[in-house]
Amino acid sequence: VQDLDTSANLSSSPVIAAFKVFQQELDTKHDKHERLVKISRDITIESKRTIFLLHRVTSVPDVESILKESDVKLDVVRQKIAQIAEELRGEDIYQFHRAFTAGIQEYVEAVSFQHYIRHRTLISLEEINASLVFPKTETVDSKESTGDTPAAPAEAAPALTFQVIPSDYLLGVADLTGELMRMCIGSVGNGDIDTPFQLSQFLRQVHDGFSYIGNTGPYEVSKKLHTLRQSLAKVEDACYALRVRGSEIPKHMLADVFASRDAMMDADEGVA
Amino acid sequence: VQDLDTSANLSSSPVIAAFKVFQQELDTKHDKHERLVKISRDITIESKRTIFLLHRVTSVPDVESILKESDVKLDVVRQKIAQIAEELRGEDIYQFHRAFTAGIQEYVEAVSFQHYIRHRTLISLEEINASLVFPKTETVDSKESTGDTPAAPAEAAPALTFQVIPSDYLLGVADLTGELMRMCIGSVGNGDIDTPFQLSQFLRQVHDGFSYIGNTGPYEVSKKLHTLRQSLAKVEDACYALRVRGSEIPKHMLADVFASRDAMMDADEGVA
Amino acid sequence: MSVTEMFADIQGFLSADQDIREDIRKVVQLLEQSAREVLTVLQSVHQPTGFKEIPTKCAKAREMFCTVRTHMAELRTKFPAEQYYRFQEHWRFVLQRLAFLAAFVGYLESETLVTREQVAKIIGIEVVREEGFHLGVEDYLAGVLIMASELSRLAVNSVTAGDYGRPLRISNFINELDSGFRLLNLKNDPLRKRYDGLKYDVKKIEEVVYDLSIRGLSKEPEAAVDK
Amino acid sequence: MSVTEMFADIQGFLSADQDIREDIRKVVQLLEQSAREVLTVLQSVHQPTGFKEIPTKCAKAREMFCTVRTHMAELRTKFPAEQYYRFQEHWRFVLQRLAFLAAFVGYLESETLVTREQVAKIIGIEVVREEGFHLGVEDYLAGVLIMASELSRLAVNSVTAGDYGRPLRISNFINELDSGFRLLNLKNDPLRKRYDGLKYDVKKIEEVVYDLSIRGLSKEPEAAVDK
Amino acid sequence: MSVTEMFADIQGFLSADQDIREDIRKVVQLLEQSAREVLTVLQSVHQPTGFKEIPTKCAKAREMFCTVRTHMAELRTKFPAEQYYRFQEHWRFVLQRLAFLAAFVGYLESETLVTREQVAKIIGIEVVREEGFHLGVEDYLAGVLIMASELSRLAVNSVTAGDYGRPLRISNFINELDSGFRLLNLKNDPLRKRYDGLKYDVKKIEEVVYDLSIRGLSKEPEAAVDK
Amino acid sequence: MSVTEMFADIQGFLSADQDIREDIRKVVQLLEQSAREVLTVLQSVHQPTGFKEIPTKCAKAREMFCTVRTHMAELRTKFPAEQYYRFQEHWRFVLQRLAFLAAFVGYLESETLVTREQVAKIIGIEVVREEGFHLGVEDYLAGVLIMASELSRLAVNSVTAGDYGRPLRISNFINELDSGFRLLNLKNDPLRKRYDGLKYDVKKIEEVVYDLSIRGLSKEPEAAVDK
Amino acid sequence: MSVTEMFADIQGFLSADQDIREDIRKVVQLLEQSAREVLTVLQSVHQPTGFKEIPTKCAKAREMFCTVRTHMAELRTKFPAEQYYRFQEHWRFVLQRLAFLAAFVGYLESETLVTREQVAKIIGIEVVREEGFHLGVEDYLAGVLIMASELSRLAVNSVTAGDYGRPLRISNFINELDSGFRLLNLKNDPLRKRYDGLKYDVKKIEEVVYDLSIRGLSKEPEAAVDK
Amino acid sequence: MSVTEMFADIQGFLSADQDIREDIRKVVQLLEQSAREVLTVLQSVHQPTGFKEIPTKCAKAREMFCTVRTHMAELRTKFPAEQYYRFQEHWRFVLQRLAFLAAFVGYLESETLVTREQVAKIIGIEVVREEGFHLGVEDYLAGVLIMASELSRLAVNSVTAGDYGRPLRISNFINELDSGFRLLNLKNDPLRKRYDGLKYDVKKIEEVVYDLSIRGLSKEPEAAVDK
Ligand SMILES: [Mn+2]
Ligand SMILES: [Mn+2]
Repeated sequence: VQDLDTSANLSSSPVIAAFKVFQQELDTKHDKHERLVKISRDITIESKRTIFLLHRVTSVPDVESILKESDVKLDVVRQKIAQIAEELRGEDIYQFHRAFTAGIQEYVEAVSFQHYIRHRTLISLEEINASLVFPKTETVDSKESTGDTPAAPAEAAPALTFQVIPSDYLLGVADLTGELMRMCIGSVGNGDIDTPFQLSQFLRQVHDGFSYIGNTGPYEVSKKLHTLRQSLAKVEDACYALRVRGSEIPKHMLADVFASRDAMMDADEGVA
Repeated sequence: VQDLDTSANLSSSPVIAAFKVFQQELDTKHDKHERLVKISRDITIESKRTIFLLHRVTSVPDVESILKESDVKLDVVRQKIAQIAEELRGEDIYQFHRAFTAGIQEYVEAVSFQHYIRHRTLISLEEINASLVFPKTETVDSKESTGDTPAAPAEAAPALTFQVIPSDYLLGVADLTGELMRMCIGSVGNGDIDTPFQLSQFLRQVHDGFSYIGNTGPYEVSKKLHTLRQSLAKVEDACYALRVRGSEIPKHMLADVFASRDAMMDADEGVA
Repeated sequence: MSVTEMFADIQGFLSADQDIREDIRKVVQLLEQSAREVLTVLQSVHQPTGFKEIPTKCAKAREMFCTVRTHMAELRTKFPAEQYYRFQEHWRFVLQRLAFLAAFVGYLESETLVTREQVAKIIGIEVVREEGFHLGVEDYLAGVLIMASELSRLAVNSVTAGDYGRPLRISNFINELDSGFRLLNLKNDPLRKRYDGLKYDVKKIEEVVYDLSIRGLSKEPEAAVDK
Repeated sequence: MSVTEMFADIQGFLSADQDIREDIRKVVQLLEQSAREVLTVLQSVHQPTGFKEIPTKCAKAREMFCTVRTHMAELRTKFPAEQYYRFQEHWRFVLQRLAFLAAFVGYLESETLVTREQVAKIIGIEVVREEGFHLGVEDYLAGVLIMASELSRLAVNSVTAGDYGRPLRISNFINELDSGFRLLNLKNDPLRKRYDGLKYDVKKIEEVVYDLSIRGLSKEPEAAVDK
Repeated sequence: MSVTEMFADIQGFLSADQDIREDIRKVVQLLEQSAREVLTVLQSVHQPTGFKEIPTKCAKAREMFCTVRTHMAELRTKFPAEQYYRFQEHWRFVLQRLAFLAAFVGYLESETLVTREQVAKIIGIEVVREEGFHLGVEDYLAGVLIMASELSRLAVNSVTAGDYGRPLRISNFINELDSGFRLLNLKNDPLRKRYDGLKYDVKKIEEVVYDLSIRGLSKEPEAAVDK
Repeated sequence: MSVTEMFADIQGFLSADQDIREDIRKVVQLLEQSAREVLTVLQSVHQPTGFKEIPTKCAKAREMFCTVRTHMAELRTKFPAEQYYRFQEHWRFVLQRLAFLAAFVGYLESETLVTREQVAKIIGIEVVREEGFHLGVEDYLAGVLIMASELSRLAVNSVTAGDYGRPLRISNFINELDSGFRLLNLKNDPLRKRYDGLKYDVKKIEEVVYDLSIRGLSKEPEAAVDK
Repeated sequence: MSVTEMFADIQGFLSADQDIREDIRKVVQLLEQSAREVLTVLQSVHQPTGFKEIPTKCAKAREMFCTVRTHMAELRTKFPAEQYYRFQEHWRFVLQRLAFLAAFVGYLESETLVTREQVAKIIGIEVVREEGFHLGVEDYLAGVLIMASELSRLAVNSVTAGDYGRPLRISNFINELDSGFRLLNLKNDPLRKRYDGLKYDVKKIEEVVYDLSIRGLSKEPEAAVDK
Repeated sequence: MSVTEMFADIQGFLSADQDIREDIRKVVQLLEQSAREVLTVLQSVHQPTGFKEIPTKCAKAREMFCTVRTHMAELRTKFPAEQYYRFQEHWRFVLQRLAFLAAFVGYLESETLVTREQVAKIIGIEVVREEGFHLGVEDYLAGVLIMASELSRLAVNSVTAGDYGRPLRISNFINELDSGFRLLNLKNDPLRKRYDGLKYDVKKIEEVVYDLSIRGLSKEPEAAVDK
């Protein structure tokens, strides 16, 4: 039995008025969430492409040019992160965290990979966050910062910042280990026998770090530990193989061997 | 052992040249896929909002105005579908199907819900596809078609069309049954005792249709059968309850009862 | 900074996080205890004898909300205010229960919908996120929906207790609520699921009203309740 | 149109779909059979005695590809050309195997990378999607990666068979391939996983070359192979 | 015998097996089609108008079981009888559906539990394992449990259709079934899980009977019950 | 001790453990059989004719608990008392069923809540953990909750049988139970989940009482059981 | 026949089935025990000292197969022969292990592939399905594939033990096996998955042969086993 | 006793239980922390430089086990000894980790299998179940299997670090372990699954020994092995 009067009254009802406000509040939130998801997807894609680009360093003579190119790509990503920061201005970042965590993790993976290649160290959360300070209002349009890391957080205007949270940092670093493993195998294939040993040292440190954290971290980290352990095993196996085969040449012969080998490969110089 | 000469040669290598082509082909495809995913998400959200809007018909006097409003919303969705059609121009739609299936299913759900409310019948795949014919080049900017369904597929210019595939239609219709169940329960609550019986007839037909198809359809359909059966049971239970309670008034008293009841509710007229 | 130091740093952060959560859990347990006690007081309205005592029971419940507010005040001290959503999962359940209880008390007292502001005040928290520990829309609405289901039960039991006027008033109230909810675009989340349940509450109350009407039981002097 | 008719319609569509798939499956089984036979012929190159017979084996394999092309021609008749991706799952596996076999024959004959066009021709299909049943980039690349893994095995076995020049040539070839693949942005899909395997093939071949070099075994007259 | 000969031999075995399975699958598909058609006929008893037509519908279903029996007869020719359990997975699903349909027809006709012997006869197969293609105990019971759930739906819909006598008869029948099942010591298998659902059917039907009883509807002239 | 000796030793441990479990499983199967038989006796109270026979049925069930106690006594001999929790999973299910049956008999006899002590005595086990095979609090509560659900069914069926007084008494009893449970601070475990079901039983029974009340049936002299 | 009688009957069926399964399980456990013991004897061939003792170990294993045959004979008595496939799941795992062990003994003795007939004889069962408890093609092949993987391990360990001739012989044998398998058209079942592992065994063995070859160790007189 | 009193009583039980669990959880957290710290110390043996420091690292780990024992002693005070199995789930994970660490320290020191008695002593608990908090057979075995996998990693890394003698000793040790496990009749439980992984460790280590052997590296002066 439809009561028309009641319906008619509804428009003036305080309850309805309140719900109209709720409707707006909820829609605004959903819309923001959706925009963040889309930016996050863009970040993921561009970060992944940066990682592919960086893998070329093991097969290409001019490492520096690839690093430069990756700087440009990562700057684009950082502009996207600035968009996230813009959306989150004045918000509780944990409220929308689920919308952009995937993209941020992928960015951590890409930027820490670049950092490792450049400095052979693990980038810290502070360093990552330091490069996510954006000068006010120029966020989207300015694209001139192709330097190492955005130098100064602008002068007067209060800067827009984005803070990667520790668990996203951890998850990004966990994925980094997979890329480092790929880099290690690739190095062996390209005849570079130093990088694998360096990488195994480094990966062992990261592995020990994660096992020190153990199951006290977020659940997603524990899930990645198995893959991390496998990556480490692959790297350790590669170093083992290099050592074993290296054992077959008497040390005084080494120089000869490489000399003759380079000759054989019609190359003038080798990076032993 | 890095062979610099070889690296230098690479740029002129036919293999590298071929892979540069592959790179472009793959990136183009991924980019298109990503654009489609984003459009699909928009379609999903807007369709869902249309469904919410349509549910208001059971509690509001002016059904027509809600239908009109839903026409506007669905036109917006159709413009988005036109964007998909534009992206797919000349492509094999099955190649990118995974990118937009979710959105299309949701659209089928929304449009078939609107159709049921308006005509109390199941919209056919042909009818849906007939409304997805877009006049050439006006796809994105034109927004004037607020009519029932876009009338004519434009004059001279070859129209852009989108074809919903049968399995997306089936999956959308399967979800429609859930909305119809909600509508049925809502009707009972609003004192409308005709709609539930109509709905139970209709849902039974749809249910029998799905059970006739059985497990010959796509796997996703089979997964939804259980929910469909539950929805039907809820609707049948509602009709049962109406019948049982209706049994307590001698038929000749019925008119009296409703009259007195309406009076009691301070209403002038009731839709029995 | 060495890798080891970096991980030690992070481990520090994680430990601190766990400690905060542990602290929160403890206060939340007290809140749950209080919520159950308020509920027990209010449950008596479903008893045949409970109807006359509604004002007393409400007063008693109001009093008990003091304890709730004390615990809430303590809860706020356990974590930085701007990280509400980081820890939200811990108190979401009890917060919705408390919103329900506050709304229910309010309804029993005045037969109107208690606003989000009022509910927040009863619980002792804010409404606006920026001001700290607040009552989010979703949590408020969830509480209101729990109340709707309690009201459908109340409609049934008030008939048993011989109060034939209340179901009709509940019916009007719930119908208005339902109209309100129909304005919202909900995601496929727990709130949506709860809202789907509202239809059954509306239906149940409608059935009670119907049962009364065909028996002519709803014609008692009700002018006073017309609201 | 009644609901029943509508579902009957759709059921008709579904049945037709299943029939098409059934037909496709049968031809695909024949293709798999042929692919296994070609493989058996080519496997002999891993045997110590097989090296001299490479040209013969390749000729034989080329011949057998006739049957493959016949089956492929039949496969094309089983479904509308523009719906390639609708049924792709049925032949993807065998198509990649065939691409591998065609690329492998080509490599054995000329020690170069057979292009997508050439592979498509050997299998008897198109390259461009618009022209019908085609060899997609991903399938071509997957075939090339299977070949890379076969070549790392060949490098090992050619040493066993006493051919010390081949590994170095394979090494150069695979390195070029690897450089090519590094240009690609792959998604997290089966192709990416296969590509990850390429690094191990490269590594294995590098180890063989190393073993030869420290023993001075790679200095044989190789000028002729310089490619 | 060389390894090659041996494997050629084995391939013979495997092919034969695959051919049998292919043949079985085809007939099973036909059976599934028939089962769905019978189901469509029988489902119409839930329609408000369907009640009067039960005898007609049952007759029609009985007729359609002829086709089922024909397919079944064909299925039996596809493999040696003593290998029933080897291929059982192929037809288990449809066999349970058919057992349900046969039991349902039987119930609709006579309102009694059709025995395993009768069900087997309707489907056109044996009861005794030794005699070949048979209806195993588990499959029969699964069919009966599916019917129980269909009957709870029927109880609801018969009230909607104005038949107030049927629910009580269904209730008695289901109670008897429930007692029967309680005699069984079921393992933790799919059958046990299905049986756990029976108690919901029992409860559902009892509530229907209750609704009729409290409104005095169950005392209407039941002379019409022609059992 | 050599590694072999050590492992031989360990195998001894493992075998002993497996033997114990095997023994336990056998007795538990007998207990399940007995529990099903008691249930069948008690199920008859849901039948219209069963009401008068409640005392007889209870007496019969009491008698059958003798067998239960015998099996329980045997079960205790199968493992050392202090390892109760080690093997608990084997009998937990049946123990909760037995607790339900004992509580149900007790309720039917006296319409009161049978204490854990009494239930334990009926089943033939201890209450105090230290004294050996005991009825844990959780298992007792689980049994009580199963009974609550059985009582909501009984309320429905007693109306069908024409007993209009019982539902009200059940309603009071269940409300008391519900208040009791609200005193408990349950974890998120199976018990909590089962308890969440109690509110549906409460609601169902209230609706039965409502149905009687609105039809004026609840005030009739209870002698009127007219069927 | 009443429903009760019918279900009592059915319980008879179910009990009989459960008893059979219990009996089968017990014998299968003994078979597993025996299989582990045979394996322990044969494992010693991987030890440096084990090579000379291969004949002795094989003889010992042959002897132990007597026990296997005794258990097998007992297993056959536990169920009607034509219900082999009904209970197959119980012994499939151990049967494949036994097929592996028999094939392994055979290979160690004669370095040839033991036929299905021979394996069946060693285990004490039939080959022909019609004659009762038999060794199915799939189970035989599974056993052979487990052996292949054991042989790749043996190739590695024989080098460690200083036997440089064996890997080459194993390599030839495995290649022959691989060609054999390529004649088969395997479905996507566990066997296919196991077969996919064969290529890793082939590759591993080829690498061992390569290692010997590049170091000039493969041409030494085999008498040289110097450890 | 009224229902309320009874439930108040029961809440007493539940609270006590929850308090115990809370206490246990806290100590277990400390144990996990300690275990992770011991692990960090022991993991350094995989470093190239770590090999010389094994004795130092072991001594350090031994020291840290003091803390473990202190925590264990505290853990025992948290609940009555005979309820070990009731709370076992809380510490099972960390106990297996500790068993691994103790067995690993023991192995590094003496290259022998540390017995269950010794492991229990290092951890500071009992072996005999009757004496209270003990190290169950399953937990000990799980710890040993974790160690086996760590040893296969150690074999690889010791070669990288230039220690060519260790892998052979590890290989012998692991083979002995494997034979030991083959004496056990494991159920299909987590332990069985872990044991299935042992064969990969065995194979891995054998391949390391092979690599050394074929290059003549295993014959280097092993006098340095101070066992
Ligand atoms: Mn990655
Ligand atoms: Mn929907």
